[in-house]
Amino acid sequence: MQEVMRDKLVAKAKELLTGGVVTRVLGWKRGEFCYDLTPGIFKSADELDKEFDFGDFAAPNLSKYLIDETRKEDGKVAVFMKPCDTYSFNQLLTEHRIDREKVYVIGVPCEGMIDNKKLSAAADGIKNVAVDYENVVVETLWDGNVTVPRESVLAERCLNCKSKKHVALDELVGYEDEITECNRFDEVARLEAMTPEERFEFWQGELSRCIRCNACRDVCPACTCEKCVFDNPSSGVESKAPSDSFEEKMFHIIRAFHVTGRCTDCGECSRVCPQNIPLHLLNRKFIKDINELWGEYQAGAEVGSRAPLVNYTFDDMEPSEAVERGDKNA
Amino acid sequence: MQDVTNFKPLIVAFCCNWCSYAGADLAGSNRLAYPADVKIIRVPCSCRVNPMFILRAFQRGADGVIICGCHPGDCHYTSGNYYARRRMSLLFSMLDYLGIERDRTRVEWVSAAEGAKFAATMNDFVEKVTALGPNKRLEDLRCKK
Amino acid sequence: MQRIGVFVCHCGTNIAGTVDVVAVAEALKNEPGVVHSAEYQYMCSQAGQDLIKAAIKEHNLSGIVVCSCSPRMHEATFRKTAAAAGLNPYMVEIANIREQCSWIHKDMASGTEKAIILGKAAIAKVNLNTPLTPGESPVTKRALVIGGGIAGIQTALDIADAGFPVDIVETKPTIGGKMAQLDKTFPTLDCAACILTPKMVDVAQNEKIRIFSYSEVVDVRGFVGNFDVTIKKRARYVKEDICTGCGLCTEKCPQKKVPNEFNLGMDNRRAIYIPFAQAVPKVATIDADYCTMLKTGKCGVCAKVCTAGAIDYEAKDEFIEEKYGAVVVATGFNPISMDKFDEFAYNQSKDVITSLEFERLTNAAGPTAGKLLRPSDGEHPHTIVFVQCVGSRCEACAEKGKEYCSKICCMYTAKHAMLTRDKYPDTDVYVFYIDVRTPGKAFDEFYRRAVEEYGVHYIKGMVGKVSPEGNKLKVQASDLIAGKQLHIDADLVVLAAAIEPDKSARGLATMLTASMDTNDFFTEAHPKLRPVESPTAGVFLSGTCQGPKDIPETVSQAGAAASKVIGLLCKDKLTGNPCVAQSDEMMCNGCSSCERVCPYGAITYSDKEFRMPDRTTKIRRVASVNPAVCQGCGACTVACPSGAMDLNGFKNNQIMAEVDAICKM
Amino acid sequence: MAQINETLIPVVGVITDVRIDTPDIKTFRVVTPDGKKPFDHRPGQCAMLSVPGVGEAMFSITSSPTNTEFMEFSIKKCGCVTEWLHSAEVGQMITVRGPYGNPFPVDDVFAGHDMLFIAGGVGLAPLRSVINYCRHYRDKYGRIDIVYGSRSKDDLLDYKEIIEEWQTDENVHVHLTIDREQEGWDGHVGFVPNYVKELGFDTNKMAVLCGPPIMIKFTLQGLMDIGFDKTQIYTTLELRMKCGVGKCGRCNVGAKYVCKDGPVFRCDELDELPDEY
Amino acid sequence: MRKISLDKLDLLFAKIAENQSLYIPSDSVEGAKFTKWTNGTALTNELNTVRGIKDFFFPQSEDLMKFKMQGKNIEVIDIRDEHEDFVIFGARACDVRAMTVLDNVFLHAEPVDTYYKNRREHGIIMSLACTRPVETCFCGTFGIDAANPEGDIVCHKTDDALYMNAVSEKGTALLDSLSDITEDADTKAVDEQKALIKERMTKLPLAELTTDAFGGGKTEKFFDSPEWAKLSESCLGCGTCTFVCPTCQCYDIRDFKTNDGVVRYRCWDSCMYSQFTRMAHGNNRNSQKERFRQRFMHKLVYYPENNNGMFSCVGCGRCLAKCPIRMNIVKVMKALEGTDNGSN
Repeated sequence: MQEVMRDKLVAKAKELLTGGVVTRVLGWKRGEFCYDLTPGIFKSADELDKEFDFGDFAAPNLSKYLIDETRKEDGKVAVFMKPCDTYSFNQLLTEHRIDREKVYVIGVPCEGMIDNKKLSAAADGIKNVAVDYENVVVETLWDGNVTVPRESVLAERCLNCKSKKHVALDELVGYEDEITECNRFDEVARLEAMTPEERFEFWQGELSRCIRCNACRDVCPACTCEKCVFDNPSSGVESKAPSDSFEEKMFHIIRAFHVTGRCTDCGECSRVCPQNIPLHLLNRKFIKDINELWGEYQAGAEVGSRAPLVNYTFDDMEPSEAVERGDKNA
Repeated sequence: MQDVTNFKPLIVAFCCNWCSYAGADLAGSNRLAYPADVKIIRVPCSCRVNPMFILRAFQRGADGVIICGCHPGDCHYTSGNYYARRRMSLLFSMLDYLGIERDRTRVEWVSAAEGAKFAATMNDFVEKVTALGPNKRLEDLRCKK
Repeated sequence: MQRIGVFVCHCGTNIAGTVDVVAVAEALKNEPGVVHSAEYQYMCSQAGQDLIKAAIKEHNLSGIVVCSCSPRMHEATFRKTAAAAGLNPYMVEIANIREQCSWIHKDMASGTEKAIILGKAAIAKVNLNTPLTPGESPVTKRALVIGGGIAGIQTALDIADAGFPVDIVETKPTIGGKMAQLDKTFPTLDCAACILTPKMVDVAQNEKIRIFSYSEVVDVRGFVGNFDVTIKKRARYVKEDICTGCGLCTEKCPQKKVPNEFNLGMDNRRAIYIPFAQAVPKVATIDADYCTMLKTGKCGVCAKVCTAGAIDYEAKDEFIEEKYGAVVVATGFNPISMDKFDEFAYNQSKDVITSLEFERLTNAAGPTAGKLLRPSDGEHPHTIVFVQCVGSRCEACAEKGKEYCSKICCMYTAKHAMLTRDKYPDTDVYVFYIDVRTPGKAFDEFYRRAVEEYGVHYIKGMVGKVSPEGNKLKVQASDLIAGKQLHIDADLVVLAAAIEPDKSARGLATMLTASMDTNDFFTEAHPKLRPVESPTAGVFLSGTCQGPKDIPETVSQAGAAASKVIGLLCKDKLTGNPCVAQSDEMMCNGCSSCERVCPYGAITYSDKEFRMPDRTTKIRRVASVNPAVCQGCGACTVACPSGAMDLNGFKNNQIMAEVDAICKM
Repeated sequence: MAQINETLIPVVGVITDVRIDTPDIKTFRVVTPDGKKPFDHRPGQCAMLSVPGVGEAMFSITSSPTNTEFMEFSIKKCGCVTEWLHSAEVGQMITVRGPYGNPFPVDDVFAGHDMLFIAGGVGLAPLRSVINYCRHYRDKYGRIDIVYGSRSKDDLLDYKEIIEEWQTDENVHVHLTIDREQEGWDGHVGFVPNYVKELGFDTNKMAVLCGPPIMIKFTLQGLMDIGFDKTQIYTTLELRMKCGVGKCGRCNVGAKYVCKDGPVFRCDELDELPDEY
Repeated sequence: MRKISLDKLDLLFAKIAENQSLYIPSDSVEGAKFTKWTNGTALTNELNTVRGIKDFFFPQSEDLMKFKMQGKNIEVIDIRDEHEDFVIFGARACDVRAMTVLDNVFLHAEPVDTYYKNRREHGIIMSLACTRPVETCFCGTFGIDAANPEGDIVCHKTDDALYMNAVSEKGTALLDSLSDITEDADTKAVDEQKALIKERMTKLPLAELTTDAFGGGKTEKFFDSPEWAKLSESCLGCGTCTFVCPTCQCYDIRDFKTNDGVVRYRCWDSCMYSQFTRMAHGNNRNSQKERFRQRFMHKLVYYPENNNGMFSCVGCGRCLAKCPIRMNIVKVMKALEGTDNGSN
């Protein structure tokens, strides 16, 4: 259930296109079914009418596309962004990856996106989906209508939404909300409370499923390297397959480390993982540590902020204390 | 438990050129013994140590990795060890989170004058790692093929 | 593939005693790339070095590994040896099998085994070494000194003495700085003007020194040896080269009500003024904020009286661009503002003054012509209370004052107290202190004289409150030693205000990419070993911009900075350390992480056009490292997520090869 | 299992001779450890050479199939494997597998024809095998013309062999050219495509073309300008290959796999392929 | 045809697992997954596994050989070993057809890939008809009969029994070995189920999708289509579609330096990766558009051209479910089909 409807966004996009404010619009394209929206560029009102869509499945974060899109041609590109997407956008601005002058950000309020994986686990053969605040009614192929509580199929990142406020904006369609209180670190804390053996078992089980499709990396708005170290033969760590359980640990630890202080916790990594690995729990661990060790830091909250790993104070905690700190809490 | 009696751990120590490597040299000059299991790699500064090097060492069969740098405030490059301190805090916390035994990693500040501390640190570290036995959780079985 | 020679040193029995050197040489023979392996008694001896040179030539070696003592001992030696044999000196690696092996291991078997592993690691590294050549950059043989106080003056004179041109940039109309405002100087009590003004004259007369007074630095680009600096010369509306400094205009100017900053506002000057009699340059300056002519266009008295015709109401700010090889920061200090210290009633009573104001009151050239008179009524004060550490060592009140010790207050307060008692024996002088710190030559003796010979009442304790009542100042204080509260009716209260870096320092630090501490004092490259250099190469520190200092210390630091500058400017070319970071532009994301961790400001960004493999072009922001500035710490290499930044001599693949070799057991 | 021949498993080869041809091309002679030719091949076929731990790469076999004692590879330095090989010395072992790809149709299509070989730079390497094959079975072919050009005299591959053997053969005509004037060179100067047009061959022959893509493009045009038909012209493609057996999915151009369906193509076949080369 | 009642399914599994490894689709955190059967491993209710049965025959990573090196010497060590016998139970029609697609590459096109052959010879596939296809299923498009899958033993699971029909020598032998716990059955229940499946197949949303526009010889028609640029514009260049695809077979051969030598291994690669065709002297597919086009042209044109018209897509729907940005072969086919009708 989204407060702002597709038609309103289409109207806004058309207005910007015809008004010459932008030359193209980055948004979501309607798919084969009701739930498979694909990011895409719209250059005409006709394309918008025919293909544009928005709703409970407009999950893809569009900010990363702006890196290439703003380099492609002159003229502005309008982009639709949910609140959490704007954090990624700001972070990319901080890293000079996007030319702000070439982007027109249209903020869209978000009520939370539905997780396809949860939805298809809840109902087989999805023909159509109707969503209201409480429930999701799935029209199925063989079982008639199946009704499930909306909360049960909401994406994890939306259940733990960190902000309904757009931190970057040229224009807002709909209402503006606030940064939300959330319990997004609870799961990390639960893992921290386990014994090392339990934690090892947990992560071994999760990470060993990795098939190194690189979807987490390629979708990540922080992973914007011109060439990833894992693709670079001269880096010494290039690898293509999880040939040993070490391999996927290396990949995910280093990937998480490389985006530390830059990861906005947008949750795209976990959303796209075909193997259902809760990758966001790695990034969140780093965020939680940063917050606890050196003070609250939200990447992308403001443009130009200095990330914790390129900063220091004279009296930072020693690594040994940092590692043992959890024990004292427990 | 592992067979502790015969187990000789492999320890990789990254030492900054200006303080810790000199501290190790001093330990040598003073004939302060520490186990031969410790192998030192010289880096210009503790901030040169990339987390990839540490994971690489474990992958290749190291049982423990220690990073030694100048004391905070004494960095030859003024701020290198402050960055190293933050980076290693996060990395080691993450390894702990993944269930890797935390005694396998350590950061220690050793000045050029602290030969005795260097030797004592290495003795202590080797002892702790020996008690843990071989590194199983971060090894790459292919290396042994 | 390399052609590597391995040379195992016995170091007499130092190594050979616990390491089977023959076995090591033998074991390393079959390592990849190794074409020659030998051992010898003393590799560092002439004979040993000759052996290496011969082998390099005979086997056409492309790299060598010396298994010997610590590289900190003989790496330079063996690099020279290699160079002498025509091999790039950076194709040499040392396996430290003495300090890290033979000397600490008693058992021959384990010592030998470890020596072999260390040798293998060095071989693995040298296999990936590439010849490195230090970069060279020319040196502009001119220095810039920012700040014309005693620190700047001394540095400039010393540099000029060595024959190099120096420019001083001073924001005030005259050089001289704080010292020019002082009366006497501790501990010898010679008059400040008597020792400073000759130096100022020296500066003015020195052909090598140019003074840009009433000017400021607005832009700095470049790097060590090659700074491009833009200096803004503010319009002073008086032609410097024509003005004779006769001072007639300053007497005739009808605008008389301008607070005289030189006397800290305790008297007035005209709108056109010369700060003090010995000013250098001795040129008048029109204060545009007060000049009626400049404000309303109606007056022109000064122009009328100036026989030289030096007045120019049309003057504009000028921008001067100049190249320098070195920059010395000597921006000095200011007393902190007393606005937040209401308890001392500084803003309520004219008779509560700061120590610097007290200096002016006792100075013969000051507002009272050197007579100690109360600012409020011009009467002689009979009871004077000096309060120490106002805003210094203020751990609890960091928002008001400073956490650090301002260092000079104890001594100048002793000086003030002593001078007062000397001139006006009928005056009671109280000094309230936390500690008295006198660690300097003849300092403690000086302080004791104040107490013992001059009968100054030193009371350990803090003044709690000063309240003006009638023509008295009621001082409430505690005497910690006697353990009682004191109430003193004072005529004058003097506050030893903490000192802080000049406000211009922060902006300057950004321009210079020089680092600062949290108090805005410039950070030195090394607190012990490089105390007068900034971590940014080519930037040097002189005087209180680096930390509180008294005059003797300032002058010695100024000289030290000058000698560093001279050392730099003496060189025709700067040869860098080739083990510096290097950015692979094809992989750089332009994210600025490396720039942010670089302590030397060695990394800059620019937009570059790249031809992509699909024949399109793409403009990207990429980092480049200035090898003349980079010191090779490697912080950037880890900050860089794409691995675009690597460190020559300690490349990622080299270190990983060492790791692999060590772990390959 | 071990008895079944797996094409991905190479044999060991020993480098028995390294010849420096040009500043960036060396020719390596390879035999098995017991001194034999690693395997038989046809002219134009390739082999996969590898250095374990460094990588594997495909090279055309430059020696003629008629040479039964050893194999030769002329290799230009341009990547990690080739760089490694360039630093290798006699006695160094490498691994070899093959032969891969389709050979030139020397025994059917070419038989009985006049032959025109046109090569540029290292492009002579794959042609050397065919040229020497044709020279070996001299009576099966008519007149042989060889047009070969390179940047400079020093960049001409197999110069010694060309001068001492090819040029002295009966009814073999070698036409050398270099891109720019050079001291000590009194031969032709100019680019290969123009030279071909200048020479103006009669079209009653088969042509074989190999060199950099841009040279191929213009020479092909030049040949057609003087009346050749694409069906008379063969070329060999060099592409990114990994497995060599048409399975790894890299080297296809359209539905054709260069490693399996090529590398030798008739030029009219190339027209059928999409423009991805 | 043999049958066994569903309550004795565990008995059947136990019996099979006596002589060889048995893998059945079972629930796990990632979704359904072929799991080695041990007592208690339960059959999933999911339609299909996250990944197909390709992994059993062409694993993501496998060692090919070893090298030992000493000085200038190299020794090649053949590490191939006879693979153990194994049975895969519950493979769906699409996944079984995918094996035919792979066989064409690894077994039927010279030279034979012995690593694949080894596994193929030792594996028995027990396929299972699909009674509850989902919206992403479109195997029918490629002529696959979900009611009547291929395989060594074809199974139909009804409400009360599992019906098994051996259609190959290997299958017959296995089914014979199970004769003491299975019983003969007529085809009635199976026929009924087949009819139900056939009817259901027609009701699927993608039932109308056809391959009419595609096949060998269509390179020219589609290669320069303007649709590629639009279709690929949001492609991330990840390998998800490739790695969950039961027919994708691109691989890379790489060397791993062990502590003792070098292991040469092969691992899956993806033509979607920017590095896929990158070699020392350049890359012939530089843009994501070219890589994207390669993948779909291969499935819809190149492969059929080389394999008698068989497509290398089996309509399993995995890429529809897993693509991070929800681009997939159905969208590609529909878009290209449109241009086909429009331009020709």
